[in-house]
Amino acid sequence: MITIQIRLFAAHRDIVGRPELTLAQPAGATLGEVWAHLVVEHPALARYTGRLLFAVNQQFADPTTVLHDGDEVAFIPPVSGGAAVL
Amino acid sequence: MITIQIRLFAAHRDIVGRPELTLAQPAGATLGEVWAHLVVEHPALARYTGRLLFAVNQQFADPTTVLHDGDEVAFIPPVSGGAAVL
Amino acid sequence: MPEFQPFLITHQPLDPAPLVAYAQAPTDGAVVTFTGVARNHVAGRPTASLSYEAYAEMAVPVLEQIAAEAAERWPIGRIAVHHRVGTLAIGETAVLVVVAAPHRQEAFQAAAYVMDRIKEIAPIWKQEHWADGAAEWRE
Amino acid sequence: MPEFQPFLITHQPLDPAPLVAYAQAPTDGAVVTFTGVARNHVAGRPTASLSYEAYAEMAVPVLEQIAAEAAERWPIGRIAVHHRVGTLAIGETAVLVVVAAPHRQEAFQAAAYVMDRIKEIAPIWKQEHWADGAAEWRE
Repeated sequence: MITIQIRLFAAHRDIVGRPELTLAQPAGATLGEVWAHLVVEHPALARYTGRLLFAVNQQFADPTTVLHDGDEVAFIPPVSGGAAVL
Repeated sequence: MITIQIRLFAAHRDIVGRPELTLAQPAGATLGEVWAHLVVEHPALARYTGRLLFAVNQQFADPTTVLHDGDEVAFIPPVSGGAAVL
Repeated sequence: MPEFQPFLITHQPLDPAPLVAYAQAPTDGAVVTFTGVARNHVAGRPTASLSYEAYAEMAVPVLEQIAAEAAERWPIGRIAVHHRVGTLAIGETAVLVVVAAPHRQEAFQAAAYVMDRIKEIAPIWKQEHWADGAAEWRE
Repeated sequence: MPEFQPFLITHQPLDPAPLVAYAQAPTDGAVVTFTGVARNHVAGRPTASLSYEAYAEMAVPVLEQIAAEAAERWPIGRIAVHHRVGTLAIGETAVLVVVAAPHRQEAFQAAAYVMDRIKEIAPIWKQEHWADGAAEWRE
Protein backbone atom coordinates (compact mmCIF):
# COMPACT_ATOMS: atom_id res chain seq x y z
CA MET A 1 0.00 0.00 0.00
CA ILE A 2 1.03 3.60 -0.53
CA THR A 3 -0.19 6.75 1.15
CA ILE A 4 -0.84 9.85 -0.90
CA GLN A 5 -1.86 13.37 -0.03
CA ILE A 6 -4.63 14.89 -2.15
CA ARG A 7 -5.04 18.66 -2.53
CA LEU A 8 -8.48 19.95 -3.42
CA PHE A 9 -9.33 23.39 -4.77
CA ALA A 10 -12.25 25.58 -5.65
CA ALA A 11 -15.40 23.63 -6.55
CA HIS A 12 -13.70 20.30 -5.78
CA ARG A 13 -12.98 21.43 -2.25
CA ASP A 14 -16.55 22.66 -1.84
CA ILE A 15 -17.88 19.26 -2.96
CA VAL A 16 -15.53 17.18 -0.79
CA GLY A 17 -15.79 19.63 2.09
CA ARG A 18 -12.03 19.59 2.82
CA PRO A 19 -8.90 21.12 1.26
CA GLU A 20 -6.81 17.95 1.77
CA LEU A 21 -7.30 14.22 2.01
CA THR A 22 -4.87 11.48 2.94
CA LEU A 23 -5.61 8.29 1.07
CA ALA A 24 -4.18 4.77 1.18
CA GLN A 25 -4.02 3.12 -2.24
CA PRO A 26 -2.68 -0.16 -3.59
CA ALA A 27 0.87 -0.05 -4.92
CA GLY A 28 0.79 0.77 -8.64
CA ALA A 29 -2.32 2.93 -8.38
CA THR A 30 -2.58 5.58 -11.10
CA LEU A 31 -3.81 9.16 -10.96
CA GLY A 32 -6.86 8.18 -12.99
CA GLU A 33 -7.73 5.40 -10.57
CA VAL A 34 -7.51 7.75 -7.61
CA TRP A 35 -9.79 10.22 -9.36
CA ALA A 36 -12.28 7.42 -10.09
CA HIS A 37 -12.16 6.46 -6.41
CA LEU A 38 -12.91 10.03 -5.39
CA VAL A 39 -15.82 10.26 -7.82
CA VAL A 40 -17.37 7.13 -6.28
CA GLU A 41 -17.16 8.71 -2.84
CA HIS A 42 -18.27 12.15 -4.06
CA PRO A 43 -20.56 11.68 -7.09
CA ALA A 44 -20.86 15.46 -7.56
CA LEU A 45 -17.26 15.36 -8.81
CA ALA A 46 -18.33 13.28 -11.82
CA ARG A 47 -19.07 16.33 -13.93
CA TYR A 48 -15.37 17.27 -13.81
CA THR A 49 -14.21 13.98 -15.34
CA GLY A 50 -12.52 14.83 -18.65
CA ARG A 51 -12.38 18.51 -17.75
CA LEU A 52 -9.66 18.57 -15.11
CA LEU A 53 -5.87 18.72 -15.09
CA PHE A 54 -3.76 16.37 -12.98
CA ALA A 55 -0.61 17.12 -11.04
CA VAL A 56 1.78 15.07 -8.94
CA ASN A 57 4.22 16.88 -6.68
CA GLN A 58 3.31 20.22 -8.35
CA GLN A 59 4.05 18.96 -11.85
CA PHE A 60 1.45 18.36 -14.51
CA ALA A 61 0.86 14.65 -15.03
CA ASP A 62 -1.65 12.47 -16.84
CA PRO A 63 -4.19 9.92 -15.68
CA THR A 64 -1.88 6.97 -16.42
CA THR A 65 0.85 8.28 -14.08
CA VAL A 66 1.69 5.68 -11.43
CA LEU A 67 1.78 7.07 -7.89
CA HIS A 68 4.36 6.51 -5.20
CA ASP A 69 4.25 6.62 -1.45
CA GLY A 70 4.18 10.20 -0.16
CA ASP A 71 3.15 11.80 -3.46
CA GLU A 72 1.16 15.04 -3.37
CA VAL A 73 -1.66 14.70 -5.86
CA ALA A 74 -3.76 17.60 -7.15
CA PHE A 75 -6.92 17.42 -9.20
CA ILE A 76 -7.17 20.78 -10.86
CA PRO A 77 -10.66 21.92 -11.82
CA PRO A 78 -10.98 24.18 -14.89
CA VAL A 79 -8.83 27.22 -14.26
CA SER A 80 -9.75 30.85 -14.73
CA GLY A 81 -6.66 32.74 -13.72
CA GLY A 82 -6.36 36.39 -14.40
CA ALA A 83 -9.86 36.72 -15.33
CA ALA A 84 -12.32 39.25 -14.86
CA VAL A 85 -11.61 38.89 -18.56
CA LEU A 86 -13.52 36.27 -20.50
CA MET B 1 -1.18 87.38 -53.45
CA ILE B 2 -1.62 85.42 -50.20
CA THR B 3 0.63 85.17 -47.20
CA ILE B 4 1.19 81.81 -45.53
CA GLN B 5 3.05 80.71 -42.46
CA ILE B 6 5.28 77.64 -42.86
CA ARG B 7 6.24 75.45 -39.89
CA LEU B 8 9.43 73.43 -40.20
CA PHE B 9 10.46 70.49 -38.04
CA ALA B 10 13.35 68.14 -37.40
CA ALA B 11 15.63 67.69 -40.43
CA HIS B 12 13.64 70.26 -42.47
CA ARG B 13 14.28 72.90 -39.86
CA ASP B 14 17.96 71.99 -39.73
CA ILE B 15 18.21 72.38 -43.52
CA VAL B 16 16.30 75.65 -43.71
CA GLY B 17 17.88 76.95 -40.51
CA ARG B 18 14.61 78.31 -39.10
CA PRO B 19 11.51 76.85 -37.45
CA GLU B 20 9.11 79.15 -39.31
CA LEU B 21 8.93 81.03 -42.59
CA THR B 22 6.44 83.59 -43.82
CA LEU B 23 5.94 83.35 -47.54
CA ALA B 24 3.99 85.37 -50.11
CA GLN B 25 2.46 83.25 -52.86
CA PRO B 26 0.16 83.88 -55.82
CA ALA B 27 -3.53 83.34 -55.16
CA GLY B 28 -4.45 79.73 -55.99
CA ALA B 29 -1.08 78.32 -54.98
CA THR B 30 -1.17 74.70 -53.86
CA LEU B 31 0.70 72.91 -51.11
CA GLY B 32 2.74 71.04 -53.72
CA GLU B 33 3.76 74.26 -55.39
CA VAL B 34 4.91 75.76 -52.11
CA TRP B 35 6.98 72.65 -51.39
CA ALA B 36 8.54 72.85 -54.86
CA HIS B 37 9.38 76.49 -54.18
CA LEU B 38 11.09 75.56 -50.91
CA VAL B 39 13.07 72.81 -52.59
CA VAL B 40 14.41 75.31 -55.14
CA GLU B 41 15.57 77.57 -52.33
CA HIS B 42 16.89 74.69 -50.21
CA PRO B 43 17.98 71.86 -52.52
CA ALA B 44 18.84 69.60 -49.58
CA LEU B 45 15.07 69.28 -49.04
CA ALA B 46 14.75 67.46 -52.36
CA ARG B 47 15.36 64.07 -50.84
CA TYR B 48 12.13 64.46 -48.82
CA THR B 49 9.95 64.89 -51.91
CA GLY B 50 7.51 61.97 -51.99
CA ARG B 51 8.35 61.02 -48.39
CA LEU B 52 6.64 63.79 -46.46
CA LEU B 53 3.16 64.46 -45.15
CA PHE B 54 1.40 67.78 -45.68
CA ALA B 55 -0.80 69.70 -43.27
CA VAL B 56 -2.78 72.92 -43.47
CA ASN B 57 -3.99 74.49 -40.24
CA GLN B 58 -3.02 71.31 -38.31
CA GLN B 59 -5.05 69.03 -40.58
CA PHE B 60 -3.57 66.54 -42.98
CA ALA B 61 -3.86 67.72 -46.58
CA ASP B 62 -2.50 66.69 -49.94
CA PRO B 63 -0.26 68.42 -52.47
CA THR B 64 -3.22 69.60 -54.57
CA THR B 65 -4.75 71.51 -51.67
CA VAL B 66 -5.23 75.18 -52.57
CA LEU B 67 -3.96 77.59 -49.93
CA HIS B 68 -5.63 80.67 -48.55
CA ASP B 69 -4.34 83.83 -46.98
CA GLY B 70 -3.21 83.25 -43.41
CA ASP B 71 -2.96 79.45 -43.66
CA GLU B 72 -0.48 77.64 -41.43
CA VAL B 73 1.33 75.11 -43.60
CA ALA B 74 3.43 72.24 -42.27
CA PHE B 75 5.70 69.94 -44.24
CA ILE B 76 6.07 66.88 -42.08
CA PRO B 77 9.24 64.86 -42.56
CA PRO B 78 9.03 61.10 -41.95
CA VAL B 79 7.78 60.62 -38.41
CA SER B 80 9.19 58.35 -35.76
CA GLY B 81 6.94 58.90 -32.79
CA GLY B 82 7.15 56.67 -29.81
CA ALA B 83 10.18 55.05 -31.02
CA ALA B 84 13.11 53.81 -29.39
CA VAL B 85 11.24 50.93 -30.94
CA LEU B 86 11.91 50.09 -34.56
CA MET C 1 13.64 44.63 1.95
CA PRO C 2 12.93 41.29 0.29
CA GLU C 3 14.26 40.60 -3.19
CA PHE C 4 11.82 41.31 -6.00
CA GLN C 5 10.00 38.18 -7.14
CA PRO C 6 9.09 38.26 -10.83
CA PHE C 7 6.53 35.46 -10.41
CA LEU C 8 4.31 35.86 -7.40
CA ILE C 9 0.96 34.81 -5.94
CA THR C 10 -0.03 37.31 -3.27
CA HIS C 11 -2.86 38.54 -1.07
CA GLN C 12 -1.53 42.09 -1.34
CA PRO C 13 -2.84 44.70 -3.82
CA LEU C 14 -0.86 44.68 -7.04
CA ASP C 15 1.28 47.56 -8.31
CA PRO C 16 2.73 47.47 -11.84
CA ALA C 17 5.64 49.84 -11.14
CA PRO C 18 8.11 47.32 -9.65
CA LEU C 19 7.32 44.78 -12.38
CA VAL C 20 8.01 47.34 -15.11
CA ALA C 21 11.21 48.46 -13.35
CA TYR C 22 12.34 44.84 -13.11
CA ALA C 23 11.50 43.93 -16.71
CA GLN C 24 12.92 46.99 -18.44
CA ALA C 25 16.52 46.64 -19.62
CA PRO C 26 18.51 49.26 -21.57
CA THR C 27 18.32 47.09 -24.70
CA ASP C 28 14.54 46.85 -24.56
CA GLY C 29 12.60 49.61 -26.29
CA ALA C 30 9.17 48.15 -25.58
CA VAL C 31 7.40 47.16 -22.39
CA VAL C 32 3.83 45.83 -22.52
CA THR C 33 1.82 45.63 -19.31
CA PHE C 34 -1.42 43.72 -19.09
CA THR C 35 -3.70 44.51 -16.15
CA GLY C 36 -6.63 42.19 -15.48
CA VAL C 37 -9.26 43.94 -13.41
CA ALA C 38 -12.28 42.70 -11.46
CA ARG C 39 -15.31 43.76 -13.50
CA ASN C 40 -18.73 44.81 -12.31
CA HIS C 41 -20.54 42.27 -14.45
CA VAL C 42 -19.97 38.92 -16.09
CA ALA C 43 -22.08 38.10 -19.12
CA GLY C 44 -24.44 40.85 -18.06
CA ARG C 45 -24.94 39.63 -14.49
CA PRO C 46 -23.86 42.20 -11.87
CA THR C 47 -20.97 41.12 -9.64
CA ALA C 48 -20.35 42.49 -6.16
CA SER C 49 -16.85 41.09 -5.72
CA LEU C 50 -14.54 38.32 -6.87
CA SER C 51 -12.26 35.99 -5.02
CA TYR C 52 -9.28 34.13 -6.36
CA GLU C 53 -7.69 31.00 -5.00
CA ALA C 54 -4.43 29.45 -6.16
CA TYR C 55 -2.47 26.27 -5.69
CA ALA C 56 0.40 28.59 -4.94
CA GLU C 57 3.22 26.04 -4.67
CA MET C 58 2.40 24.92 -8.19
CA ALA C 59 1.16 28.21 -9.68
CA VAL C 60 4.52 29.97 -9.37
CA PRO C 61 6.44 27.24 -11.26
CA VAL C 62 3.66 27.17 -13.87
CA LEU C 63 4.03 30.93 -14.37
CA GLU C 64 7.78 30.44 -14.79
CA GLN C 65 7.11 27.67 -17.32
CA ILE C 66 4.73 29.91 -19.29
CA ALA C 67 7.36 32.68 -19.37
CA ALA C 68 9.93 30.18 -20.63
CA GLU C 69 7.53 29.11 -23.39
CA ALA C 70 7.12 32.74 -24.47
CA ALA C 71 10.90 33.27 -24.46
CA GLU C 72 11.30 30.29 -26.79
CA ARG C 73 8.78 31.71 -29.24
CA TRP C 74 9.82 35.37 -29.41
CA PRO C 75 13.02 37.39 -28.97
CA ILE C 76 12.03 39.07 -25.74
CA GLY C 77 13.62 40.24 -22.55
CA ARG C 78 12.31 39.82 -19.02
CA ILE C 79 8.82 38.79 -17.99
CA ALA C 80 7.09 39.32 -14.64
CA VAL C 81 3.69 38.02 -13.56
CA HIS C 82 1.94 38.79 -10.28
CA HIS C 83 -1.44 37.28 -9.48
CA ARG C 84 -3.57 38.28 -6.56
CA VAL C 85 -5.60 35.88 -4.44
CA GLY C 86 -8.30 36.51 -1.86
CA THR C 87 -11.31 38.78 -2.17
CA LEU C 88 -11.14 41.67 -4.64
CA ALA C 89 -13.48 44.60 -4.93
CA ILE C 90 -14.66 45.69 -8.36
CA GLY C 91 -11.91 47.71 -10.03
CA GLU C 92 -9.05 46.01 -8.17
CA THR C 93 -6.28 44.38 -10.16
CA ALA C 94 -6.30 40.57 -10.26
CA VAL C 95 -3.27 39.97 -12.46
CA LEU C 96 -0.33 41.86 -13.92
CA VAL C 97 1.73 40.56 -16.84
CA VAL C 98 4.76 42.62 -17.93
CA VAL C 99 6.91 41.74 -20.95
CA ALA C 100 9.92 43.74 -22.15
CA ALA C 101 11.43 43.30 -25.60
CA PRO C 102 13.65 45.11 -28.08
CA HIS C 103 10.67 45.56 -30.43
CA ARG C 104 7.05 46.23 -29.71
CA GLN C 105 5.42 43.54 -31.86
CA GLU C 106 7.10 40.76 -29.93
CA ALA C 107 6.29 42.40 -26.60
CA PHE C 108 2.57 42.56 -27.52
CA GLN C 109 2.48 39.01 -28.86
CA ALA C 110 4.31 37.51 -25.90
CA ALA C 111 2.15 39.35 -23.35
CA ALA C 112 -1.03 38.13 -25.05
CA TYR C 113 0.38 34.59 -25.17
CA VAL C 114 1.27 34.64 -21.47
CA MET C 115 -2.26 35.70 -20.56
CA ASP C 116 -3.77 33.01 -22.80
CA ARG C 117 -1.63 30.34 -21.18
CA ILE C 118 -2.37 31.57 -17.66
CA LYS C 119 -6.04 31.06 -18.39
CA GLU C 120 -5.36 27.62 -19.85
CA ILE C 121 -3.08 26.02 -17.28
CA ALA C 122 -2.24 28.15 -14.23
CA PRO C 123 -3.88 26.56 -11.17
CA ILE C 124 -5.77 29.69 -10.15
CA TRP C 125 -9.53 29.81 -9.72
CA LYS C 126 -11.99 32.63 -9.65
CA GLN C 127 -15.22 32.72 -7.68
CA GLU C 128 -17.80 35.30 -8.63
CA HIS C 129 -19.88 36.75 -5.85
CA TRP C 130 -23.03 37.99 -7.53
CA ALA C 131 -24.79 41.13 -6.51
CA ASP C 132 -27.77 38.96 -5.48
CA GLY C 133 -25.65 37.14 -2.87
CA ALA C 134 -24.95 33.87 -4.70
CA ALA C 135 -21.41 32.70 -5.47
CA GLU C 136 -20.07 30.54 -8.27
CA TRP C 137 -16.71 29.19 -9.38
CA ARG C 138 -15.83 30.28 -12.88
CA GLU C 139 -15.07 27.22 -14.99
CA MET D 1 -4.85 70.66 -10.00
CA PRO D 2 -5.34 70.66 -13.76
CA GLU D 3 -7.79 68.23 -15.33
CA PHE D 4 -6.23 65.01 -16.60
CA GLN D 5 -5.50 65.17 -20.31
CA PRO D 6 -5.77 61.77 -21.99
CA PHE D 7 -3.78 62.96 -25.02
CA LEU D 8 -0.70 64.94 -24.16
CA ILE D 9 2.68 66.05 -25.50
CA THR D 10 4.89 67.00 -22.58
CA HIS D 11 8.45 67.78 -21.51
CA GLN D 12 7.80 66.12 -18.14
CA PRO D 13 8.76 62.52 -17.30
CA LEU D 14 5.90 60.13 -18.01
CA ASP D 15 4.06 58.09 -15.38
CA PRO D 16 1.61 55.37 -16.43
CA ALA D 17 -0.44 55.39 -13.20
CA PRO D 18 -2.74 58.33 -14.02
CA LEU D 19 -3.34 57.01 -17.56
CA VAL D 20 -4.34 53.60 -16.24
CA ALA D 21 -6.56 55.20 -13.57
CA TYR D 22 -8.22 57.32 -16.25
CA ALA D 23 -8.73 54.49 -18.73
CA GLN D 24 -10.03 51.82 -16.37
CA ALA D 25 -13.80 51.67 -16.03
CA PRO D 26 -15.78 49.12 -13.95
CA THR D 27 -16.97 47.42 -17.14
CA ASP D 28 -13.44 46.92 -18.48
CA GLY D 29 -11.66 43.78 -17.36
CA ALA D 30 -8.52 44.42 -19.40
CA VAL D 31 -6.06 47.30 -19.50
CA VAL D 32 -3.05 47.14 -21.81
CA THR D 33 -0.20 49.61 -21.31
CA PHE D 34 2.53 50.09 -23.87
CA THR D 35 5.70 51.82 -22.71
CA GLY D 36 8.20 52.95 -25.33
CA VAL D 37 11.63 53.41 -23.80
CA ALA D 38 14.82 55.10 -25.02
CA ARG D 39 17.22 52.28 -25.87
CA ASN D 40 20.99 52.17 -25.53
CA HIS D 41 21.54 51.19 -29.14
CA VAL D 42 19.86 51.45 -32.53
CA ALA D 43 20.72 48.83 -35.11
CA GLY D 44 23.79 48.00 -33.06
CA ARG D 45 25.12 51.57 -32.80
CA PRO D 46 25.41 52.82 -29.20
CA THR D 47 23.18 55.77 -28.34
CA ALA D 48 23.94 58.25 -25.56
CA SER D 49 20.54 59.95 -25.51
CA LEU D 50 17.50 60.70 -27.63
CA SER D 51 15.51 63.81 -28.19
CA TYR D 52 11.96 64.09 -29.41
CA GLU D 53 10.31 67.04 -31.06
CA ALA D 54 6.61 67.39 -31.88
CA TYR D 55 4.32 69.64 -33.82
CA ALA D 56 2.32 69.74 -30.62
CA GLU D 57 -0.71 71.73 -31.84
CA MET D 58 -1.24 69.04 -34.47
CA ALA D 59 0.07 65.98 -32.63
CA VAL D 60 -2.63 66.07 -29.95
CA PRO D 61 -5.52 66.09 -32.47
CA VAL D 62 -3.74 63.34 -34.43
CA LEU D 63 -3.53 61.20 -31.29
CA GLU D 64 -7.25 61.80 -30.74
CA GLN D 65 -7.93 60.78 -34.34
CA ILE D 66 -5.90 57.58 -33.94
CA ALA D 67 -7.83 56.71 -30.79
CA ALA D 68 -11.10 57.28 -32.64
CA GLU D 69 -9.92 54.95 -35.42
CA ALA D 70 -9.19 52.23 -32.85
CA ALA D 71 -12.60 52.71 -31.23
CA GLU D 72 -14.25 52.19 -34.61
CA ARG D 73 -12.38 48.92 -35.16
CA TRP D 74 -12.70 47.25 -31.74
CA PRO D 75 -15.20 47.30 -28.84
CA ILE D 76 -12.94 49.09 -26.39
CA GLY D 77 -13.21 51.60 -23.60
CA ARG D 78 -11.00 54.57 -22.96
CA ILE D 79 -7.62 55.30 -24.50
CA ALA D 80 -4.88 57.59 -23.24
CA VAL D 81 -1.61 58.52 -24.97
CA HIS D 82 1.18 60.64 -23.51
CA HIS D 83 4.28 61.41 -25.55
CA ARG D 84 7.35 63.04 -24.16
CA VAL D 85 9.45 65.62 -25.99
CA GLY D 86 12.89 67.05 -25.26
CA THR D 87 16.03 65.13 -24.34
CA LEU D 88 15.67 61.68 -22.80
CA ALA D 89 18.32 59.61 -21.09
CA ILE D 90 18.56 55.91 -21.92
CA GLY D 91 15.85 54.05 -20.01
CA GLU D 92 13.45 56.97 -19.85
CA THR D 93 9.93 56.56 -21.19
CA ALA D 94 9.20 58.26 -24.52
CA VAL D 95 5.58 57.22 -24.99
CA LEU D 96 2.74 55.63 -23.05
CA VAL D 97 -0.33 54.11 -24.70
CA VAL D 98 -3.09 52.78 -22.44
CA VAL D 99 -6.19 51.00 -23.76
CA ALA D 100 -8.98 49.60 -21.59
CA ALA D 101 -11.54 47.12 -22.89
CA PRO D 102 -14.03 44.56 -21.66
CA HIS D 103 -11.89 41.76 -23.13
CA ARG D 104 -8.15 41.37 -23.39
CA GLN D 105 -7.82 40.46 -27.07
CA GLU D 106 -9.32 43.76 -28.16
CA ALA D 107 -7.23 45.70 -25.66
CA PHE D 108 -4.02 44.13 -27.03
CA GLN D 109 -5.01 44.63 -30.66
CA ALA D 110 -6.09 48.23 -30.20
CA ALA D 111 -2.94 49.16 -28.25
CA ALA D 112 -0.73 47.67 -30.97
CA TYR D 113 -2.76 49.50 -33.62
CA VAL D 114 -2.45 52.83 -31.82
CA MET D 115 1.35 52.47 -31.64
CA ASP D 116 1.54 51.50 -35.32
CA ARG D 117 -0.47 54.56 -36.29
CA ILE D 118 1.54 56.89 -34.04
CA LYS D 119 4.63 55.80 -35.92
CA GLU D 120 2.90 56.29 -39.25
CA ILE D 121 1.26 59.67 -38.89
CA ALA D 122 1.83 61.45 -35.57
CA PRO D 123 3.99 64.55 -36.19
CA ILE D 124 6.67 63.58 -33.69
CA TRP D 125 10.34 63.21 -34.56
CA LYS D 126 13.21 61.47 -32.86
CA GLN D 127 16.84 62.52 -33.00
CA GLU D 128 19.44 59.97 -31.97
CA HIS D 129 22.51 61.29 -30.24
CA TRP D 130 25.16 58.68 -30.83
CA ALA D 131 27.73 57.76 -28.25
CA ASP D 132 30.40 59.11 -30.63
CA GLY D 133 28.87 62.62 -30.49
CA ALA D 134 27.03 62.69 -33.82
CA ALA D 135 23.28 63.23 -34.04
CA GLU D 136 20.76 62.08 -36.61
CA TRP D 137 17.02 62.42 -37.19
CA ARG D 138 15.33 59.03 -37.38
CA GLU D 139 13.39 58.82 -40.63
